Amino acid sequence: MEIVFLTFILVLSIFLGFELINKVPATLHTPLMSASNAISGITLVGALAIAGSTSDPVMANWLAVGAVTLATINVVGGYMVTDRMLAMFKKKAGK
Amino acid sequence: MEIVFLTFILVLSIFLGFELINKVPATLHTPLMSASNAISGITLVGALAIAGSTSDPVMANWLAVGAVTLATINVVGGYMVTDRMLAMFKKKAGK
Amino acid sequence: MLIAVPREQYPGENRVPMIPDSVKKLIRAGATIHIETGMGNGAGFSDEQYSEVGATIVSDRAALLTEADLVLRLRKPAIEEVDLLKSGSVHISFLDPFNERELVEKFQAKNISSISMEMVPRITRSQKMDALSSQANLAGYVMVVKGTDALDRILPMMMTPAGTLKPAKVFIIGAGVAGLQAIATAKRLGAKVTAFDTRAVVAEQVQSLGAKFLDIDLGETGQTADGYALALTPEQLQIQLDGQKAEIADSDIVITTAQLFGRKPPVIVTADMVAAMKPGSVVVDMAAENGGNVEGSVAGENVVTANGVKIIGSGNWPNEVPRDASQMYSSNLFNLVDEFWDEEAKTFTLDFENEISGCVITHEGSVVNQMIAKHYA
Amino acid sequence: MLIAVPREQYPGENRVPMIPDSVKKLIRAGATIHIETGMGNGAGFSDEQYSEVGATIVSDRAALLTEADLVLRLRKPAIEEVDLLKSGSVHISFLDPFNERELVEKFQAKNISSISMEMVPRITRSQKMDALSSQANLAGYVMVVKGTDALDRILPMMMTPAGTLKPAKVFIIGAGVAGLQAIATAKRLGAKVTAFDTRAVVAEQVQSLGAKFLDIDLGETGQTADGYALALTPEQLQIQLDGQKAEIADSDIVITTAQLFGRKPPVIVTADMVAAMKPGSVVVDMAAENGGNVEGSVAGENVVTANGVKIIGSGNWPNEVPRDASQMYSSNLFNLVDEFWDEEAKTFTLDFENEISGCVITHEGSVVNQMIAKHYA
Amino acid sequence: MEEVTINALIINFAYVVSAALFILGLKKLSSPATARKGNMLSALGMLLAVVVTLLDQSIVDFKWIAVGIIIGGVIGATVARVVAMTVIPEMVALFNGFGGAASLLVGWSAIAPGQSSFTITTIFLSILIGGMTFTGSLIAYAKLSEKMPGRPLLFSGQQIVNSVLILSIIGCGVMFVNDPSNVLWLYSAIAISVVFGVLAVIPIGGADMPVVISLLNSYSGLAACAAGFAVENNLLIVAGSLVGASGIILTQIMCKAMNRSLSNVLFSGFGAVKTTNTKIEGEVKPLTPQDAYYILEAASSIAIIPGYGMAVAQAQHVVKELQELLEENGAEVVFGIHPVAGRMPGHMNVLLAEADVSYDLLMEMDDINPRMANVDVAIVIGANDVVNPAAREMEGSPIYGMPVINVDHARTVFVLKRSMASGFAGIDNPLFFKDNTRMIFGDAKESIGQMIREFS
Amino acid sequence: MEEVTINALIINFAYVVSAALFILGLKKLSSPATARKGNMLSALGMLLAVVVTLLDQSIVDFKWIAVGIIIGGVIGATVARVVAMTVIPEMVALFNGFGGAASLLVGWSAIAPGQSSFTITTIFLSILIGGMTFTGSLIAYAKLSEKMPGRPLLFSGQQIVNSVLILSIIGCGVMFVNDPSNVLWLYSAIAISVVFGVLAVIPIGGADMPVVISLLNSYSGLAACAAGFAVENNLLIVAGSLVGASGIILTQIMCKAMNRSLSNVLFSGFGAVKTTNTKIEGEVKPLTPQDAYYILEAASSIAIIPGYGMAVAQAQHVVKELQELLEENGAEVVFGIHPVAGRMPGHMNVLLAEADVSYDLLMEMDDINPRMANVDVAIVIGANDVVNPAAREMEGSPIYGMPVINVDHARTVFVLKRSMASGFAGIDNPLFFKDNTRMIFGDAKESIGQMIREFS
Ligand SMILES: NC(=O)c1ccc[n+]([C@@H]2O[C@H](COP(=O)([O-])OP(=O)(O)OC[C@H]3O[C@@H](n4cnc5c(N)ncnc54)[C@H](OP(=O)(O)O)[C@@H]3O)[C@@H](O)[C@H]2O)c1
Ligand SMILES: NC(=O)c1ccc[n+]([C@@H]2O[C@H](COP(=O)([O-])OP(=O)(O)OC[C@H]3O[C@@H](n4cnc5c(N)ncnc54)[C@H](OP(=O)(O)O)[C@@H]3O)[C@@H](O)[C@H]2O)c1
Ligand SMILES: NC(=O)c1ccc[n+]([C@@H]2O[C@H](COP(=O)([O-])OP(=O)(O)OC[C@H]3O[C@@H](n4cnc5c(N)ncnc54)[C@H](O)[C@@H]3O)[C@@H](O)[C@H]2O)c1
Ligand SMILES: NC(=O)c1ccc[n+]([C@@H]2O[C@H](COP(=O)([O-])OP(=O)(O)OC[C@H]3O[C@@H](n4cnc5c(N)ncnc54)[C@H](O)[C@@H]3O)[C@@H](O)[C@H]2O)c1
Repeated sequence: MEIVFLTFILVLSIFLGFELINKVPATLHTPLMSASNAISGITLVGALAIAGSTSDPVMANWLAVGAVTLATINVVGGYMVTDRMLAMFKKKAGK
Repeated sequence: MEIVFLTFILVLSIFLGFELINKVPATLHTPLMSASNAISGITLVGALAIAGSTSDPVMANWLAVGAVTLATINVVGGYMVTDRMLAMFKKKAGK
Repeated sequence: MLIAVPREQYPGENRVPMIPDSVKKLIRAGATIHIETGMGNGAGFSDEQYSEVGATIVSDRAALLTEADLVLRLRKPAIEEVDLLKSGSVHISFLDPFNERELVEKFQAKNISSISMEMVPRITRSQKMDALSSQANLAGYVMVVKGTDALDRILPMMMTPAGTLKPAKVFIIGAGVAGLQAIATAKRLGAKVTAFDTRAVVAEQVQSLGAKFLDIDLGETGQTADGYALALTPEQLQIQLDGQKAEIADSDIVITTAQLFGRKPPVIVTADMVAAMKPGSVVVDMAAENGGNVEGSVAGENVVTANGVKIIGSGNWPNEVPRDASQMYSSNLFNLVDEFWDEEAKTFTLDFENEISGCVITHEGSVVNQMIAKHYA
Repeated sequence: MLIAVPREQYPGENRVPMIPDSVKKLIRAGATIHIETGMGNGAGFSDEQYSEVGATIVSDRAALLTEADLVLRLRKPAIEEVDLLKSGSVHISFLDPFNERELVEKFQAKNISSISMEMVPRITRSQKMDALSSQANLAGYVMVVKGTDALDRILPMMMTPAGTLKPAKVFIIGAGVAGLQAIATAKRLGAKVTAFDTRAVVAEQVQSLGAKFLDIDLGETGQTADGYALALTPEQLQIQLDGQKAEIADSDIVITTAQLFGRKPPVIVTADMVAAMKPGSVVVDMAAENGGNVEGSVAGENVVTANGVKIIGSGNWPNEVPRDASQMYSSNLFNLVDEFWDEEAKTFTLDFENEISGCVITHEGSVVNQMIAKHYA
Repeated sequence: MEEVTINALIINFAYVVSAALFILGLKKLSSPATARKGNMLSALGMLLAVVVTLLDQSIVDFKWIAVGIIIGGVIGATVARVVAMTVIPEMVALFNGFGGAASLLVGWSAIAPGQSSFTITTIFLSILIGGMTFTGSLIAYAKLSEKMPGRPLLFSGQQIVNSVLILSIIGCGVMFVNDPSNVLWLYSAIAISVVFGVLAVIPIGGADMPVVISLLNSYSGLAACAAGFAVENNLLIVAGSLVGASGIILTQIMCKAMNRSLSNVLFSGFGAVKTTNTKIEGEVKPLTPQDAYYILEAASSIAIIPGYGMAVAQAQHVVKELQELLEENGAEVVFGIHPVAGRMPGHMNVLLAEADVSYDLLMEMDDINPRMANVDVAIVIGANDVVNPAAREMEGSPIYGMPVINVDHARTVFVLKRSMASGFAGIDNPLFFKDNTRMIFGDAKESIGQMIREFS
Repeated sequence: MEEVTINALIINFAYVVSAALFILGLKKLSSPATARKGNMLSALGMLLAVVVTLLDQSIVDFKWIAVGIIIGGVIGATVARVVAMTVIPEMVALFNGFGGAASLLVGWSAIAPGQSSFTITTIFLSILIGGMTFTGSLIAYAKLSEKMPGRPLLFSGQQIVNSVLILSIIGCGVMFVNDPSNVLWLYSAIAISVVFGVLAVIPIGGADMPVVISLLNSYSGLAACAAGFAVENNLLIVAGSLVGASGIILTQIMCKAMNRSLSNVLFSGFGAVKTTNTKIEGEVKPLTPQDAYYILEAASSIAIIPGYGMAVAQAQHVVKELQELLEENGAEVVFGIHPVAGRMPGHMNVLLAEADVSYDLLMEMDDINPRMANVDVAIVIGANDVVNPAAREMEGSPIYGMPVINVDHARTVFVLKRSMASGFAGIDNPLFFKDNTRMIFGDAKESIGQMIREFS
């Protein structure tokens, strides 16, 4: 049955994704892109999960650790860069 | 685990609901209301489901059949009324 | 009912009391119209145009007047002519009753119902008969045209390859009907317009035309029910004069439209103010004919002061656009007659229930207008 | 370098070639300026204002001219006065070289570099010296003011309690600099404006001012590099006349600004067209002074036709706003002098590399301007 | 549905599809152009859901189901077809009530021995919400269809009673969850919820019913959602929560449109006061520029009647822009100029000329009045006296007999002004209270500016 | 996760929360005002997710994880902090690539004997998409950072090669699903996906990279989603599909902004032609009125330079409205009037006076030029010759030496005109090609109208 739920979730989130990003100012395109890119670093969670529960420790570990590393770069870097961009944007809009 | 999925689904659909109805013209308030009211007639499905799979046939049947009847009124009536409303609206917008 | 329209006799008057169009309407309403030969010429209407719509052209002025049940004209009649009128007949025109006591008493004596266009009450419903407004309105426009023509500069701003010409400054004192129209016209021509009026209520109206309202705090100033200004106390007047000085000295054109209903207009631009103006600049005094707002203005003339300022007092402003002025006055008259027209009897019958009857001065041998009566008493 | 500015002598001319402001600039640039007594009066500038900025006031006109290295003036000089000028000196003013052959040859003989303001080439860069444009521009404005003043109606539409006054119809022929400004001014006053020009390119410009362009298909019509119109063929002119008839008969004011550079202006409003107009309406003929666009217009006068149409030909339009006209002409002159001013030597030195030198007519004893030379040949 | 039959899989994926259809439907419903299509889509979704669900049924109960569906379908269809447009709100209320009742019954019938306390809770919720939605909607229906006084019914101690009810509901809930077998708790829960529904709605004024219905609608959504949890049916959850969420939003929007807060509407005391207020004022119907836009967008013939207020607001330029936008949108626009509009003769002409409005669009009073009946929307911009029907209707009025522009003869009238203040003549204006009049309060320039921004 | 540990429950509800945070984050990110907050929120969601996931780990691998996290964290943080603002697009590309790689690895490591073919499929997908996202992003990075020629790299038969690749991918997929134990298929799948990523991106021009990145970003989302299915983790699915969906939308929006269709961008042939085109034109940068609005909104000092085009478009009224809106928005607005702007002396004055623009706002050329350097945005409305820098810069030019308004000294220049056509003087205008110039093509009135409508 899970798969049914999962599809439900998939469908719903896709719709939601569409709705959310309906009209964004061009000024926000890049930040938005890099932010959602950071989100896509969610694989990190997957990686972590795997790194724990897998049938073939040695092999999987290496893969998983690699995954964790890369994903972390993606996540950390992504969020920070985004924040930097938005920071300057704020300043401008601020005044 | 199901309950987790269900909550996911719940949360997502709530967000979606909000996003969808964000700004509607007053002209559409009533149609929209009655349309979504019709949707809420979805209990019909529940009723049908029950009416089939239940431990206490006699009792449940009566309830279920009642449910089915009422829900159907809600669904059929709801959609048709909505359509009538929108029909006249269309006419005006049409020209 | 015989309605007579004599030819205007005031020298230089080109406006006419009735244009063919209104005559037609009256005839359709069931009146008989006699007009004096050449009555319409001033405004460019030929006798033919009138006879075409059904009026009878009469060359004998005396006869015309004596037979008439109702006489329509623009300016007040010569006293002698009142004698010609039928007793019980009606006479409608400007009368200036505040200053024409003798004339009014003549009407009274002759038992003629005389109606003064000046006295049409200023209620929303009666605006269509309000000749003061309709003529003042045109006056406002004409004064600006005259001023513009006389000025040695152009009104609008122009940024050109040969340098920038600053917009001319126009200052308008008195923002009544005439004043507002003057503001609008000057604005249209691109001038920088400032205006002042003692009635604080008009500040908003001035701004609604995109002009600046000069703020001078005069304290308590009033206006009549009809919206006419009350006279200022000497102190207030002084405050006003001081307040305007700078603005006037700085202006290229000053236009004064300040009037006090039934009173001599106040002097609001003094000789020293004029002296302080730039050579070549212009002052237009609307009230020049009856006293004048401007010291040194001469009724009916344009004078140039020692320091080269032109003061225009030609007066009778609407007369500069006789065609439109006549059309408006004529429909004012028609609307007034129509207001009291008795459909059945096809006669003009005064109804003293109707507030508009406030414009009747004499009736059945007595002065029925309270304001005037009081004024004489 | 001594620059002399004599007083204008043309009767009724109030414009002056130099205003104190420009004099100041020239002096700052290192020139010595002599002006004739009262030179600035016409436009309201006193001798004091000039001396304040450093000019020397000279009462002896002859002396003034004989000493001058450079003479600045508005209108073409009297021939006799050319004799007074130094050989090798420079003379800048309007010259009308096409028609003033004698005068030009005089300059040539006296070996004077004469510059004609009419001949300033019409390139974007030179517009700041383009006196034809700057004066034509003011003329456009003045003509409308004159027309408005003469009309027996008001221009704007007014819906009033005393009926609706339709907007006046204004038809402007020739949408050059003057024409366009006339359109703009009439529009400002609220008139319904239609315009026509032989150069199809201006249709867009007319519309860009919110006016209507009258479409008459004349087939091929040209314009010079400077944007001046070429003369029409007789057939084309006929087509134009027929095309305009209806519009003119229907108009309250007709303004003609049609010119042909260096040629007699075409007659584009014929007597029968005028006869077809309403009594009280007005025709303004910009070109009245040099031939006229309108049949029956008299240079420098306002005539009233049999059917009561006023034809205004007073001419010298910018002279009606001498202050602004002088300011513009004066800065045109300044910009021209400045263009050829030699910073180091502090002298006015012609540079024939510079295309603007196209305005030089005679130089070192010969007619250097090709167009003129051809015209004489 | 413990073990996964292939059948169940199909059904569930079908559910996913119909959920998607509902979503799309709602999305389209929120724009006038696509609304009708949207309704179709979601109806389609519903059909799909029902059909596949039926696949799952054993023939035994099938006939009963058929009976139910047929009865319900016929009733619903006939009612929906026959009712007059005017009574549609009542109808919606009624349908909504049935929906609630259905959830109640579903929840009820879902009870089975040995369910997890979570399931029981959801069952209880679906019953509870279903019940109060049911009666609440019925009351709303009654009030709207004047089967019952529209004014708020208040009795002293109402608050107390309500609180007591709520407490006892919770009580029952707890008990029921602990011991589902004991039907007493069930029945009393049902009873209370039903009563609560009634009490919750009677104190609310008829004018506020639309809001209430929308709220109840959202509840019935939640009820369905709860039922979904009870019978572990995803579609119910999705659809239910969609309706629940959107219903709430919609309610808020509606409150905003009548500038009320939701609590205002719900909390009897206040609700009551408020409604009587509006009564006193007569029926002044305010409108937001945004909503005005939607009406304008649909209008084909529009008359603009400017007055002194346009001058004060210096709105002539935006008015001109509005006119152009309306024309681009295919509407025919004219200006009706009253001779005394403004404060000087030709006041409006000066301004409109400045804004370059073509003279040909300006109509005199006598020309525009005859065609007023065919005008979809008459936009009165800062005019008051010159459009005051009192001049025709009220013998006594100081302006009685003065010809005015009869905007009230137009299908709809927008009046743009800052307040209910009177104009130059200082007299009240019955126009503002007419049925077809909508007041757009605020500075005319602002208001029009906002309308313009809706075009895009 | 077959049997439900209470631990797992907690984790999963935490996931629900962080999903909600992601959603809120994205929502806020789409409005300038709240964007930063949004980013924080979604970061918070991420943190939460990571933390709770870690709760689930046995201490054994924990150190490895720690290692990975620390390394990754440090790298990410430093890179993010040090890089110059200008290279941010590259960075995003790079990070995105890593994300893709991560999904690849996750999928890979998720392989385990006895998985349902559905799971295998999802695994395969996550590997595939992850791989091509990885290399694709790297190429994009290389192109942007000019580590590699920005121009489209084309070789004959590219299409064929690509099709072959796609087919073989499918092939591998099928084989792999049938027999997951056989790692050959796995490796070849990885290989191909990596290659495909490269080939897909190299034929696209550097100018189009942003679009490509956004697309790849959406892919990496899908990869994560697939991985989610593989490891049966809802959060991955939710977050992944959110990113996937929003990424697609974003990509489309971006294409619209550069008015291209997505296929234009992707399909090498066309992509190539297009990019070279723009090269030839020099760097003309078009801008939509909508985007112009966002720049204007942030500007504090604005100069409007009208020309003949404003007259032709009769845009004076909208210009006036724009000025007012900008002032309301706190900006200082002046008009720079060139003496020969238009077609008659004072042409601009006539129009601006008609629109009632206060005289005090009109500045002469000589007054405005000195302050031009402090102007945030100079809006050139249908002017051309009078703002032509050639008058200063190009000895040869016919207008050389004529004083012009030096709009090019302003920080940003908007030029509103219908085309690249020249003005009255008939000469080209280098202004249009300057770095700080943006061309807003279309009738001036239209364009400004659209900007105005963005204010609301
Ligand atoms: N035309 C003439 O020659 C002349 C001369 C003198 C007097 N009058 C008289 O003036 C009146 C003209 O009638 P009318 O309808 O044009 O004007 P009105 O009756 O005076 O009504 C004007 C309305 O505009 C509203 N308003 C004012 N400022 C506004 C703003 N910024 N935005 C939106 N609305 C605004 C006011 O209501 P809020 O305050 O609620 O906004 C007011 O009710 C007649 O009574 C006429 O007799 C005319
Ligand atoms: N002021 C005077 O007295 C006078 C007299 C005669 C000549 N001139 C000459 O006219 C020129 C004036 O310079 P300028 O910059 O004002 O005008 P310009 O150089 O002629 O440029 C006008 C520009 O406006 C654009 N345009 C036209 N219609 C438009 C519309 N509807 N919407 C948007 N843009 C539009 C045109 O480009 P698109 O076609 O691409 O839209 C054109 O490039 C100078 O060369 C001057 O010498 C001036
Ligand atoms: N029916 C109506 O509603 C109606 C019709 C016409 C006019 N009105 C109103 O009546 C008012 C007066 O009309 P009017 O123009 O015939 O008045 P008016 O001609 O008598 O006076 C002209 C203006 O001069 C002003 N004034 C007087 N003394 C002044 C001073 N010392 N300094 C400056 N200004 C001075 C007055 O306030 C008035 O505004 C106007 O506001 C007009 O709107 C109303
Ligand atoms: N440097 C520049 O770019 C510059 C400077 C000034 C003027 N110009 C252009 O030069 C052009 C002519 O300027 P101008 O006003 O001095 O010209 P002008 O005074 O010689 O003529 C006035 C107008 O009359 C028109 N005309 C001639 N014959 C006509 C006929 N039969 N019927 C109707 N119209 C007729 C001409 O086309 C011209 O438009 C204008 O378009 C102006 O824009 C350019």
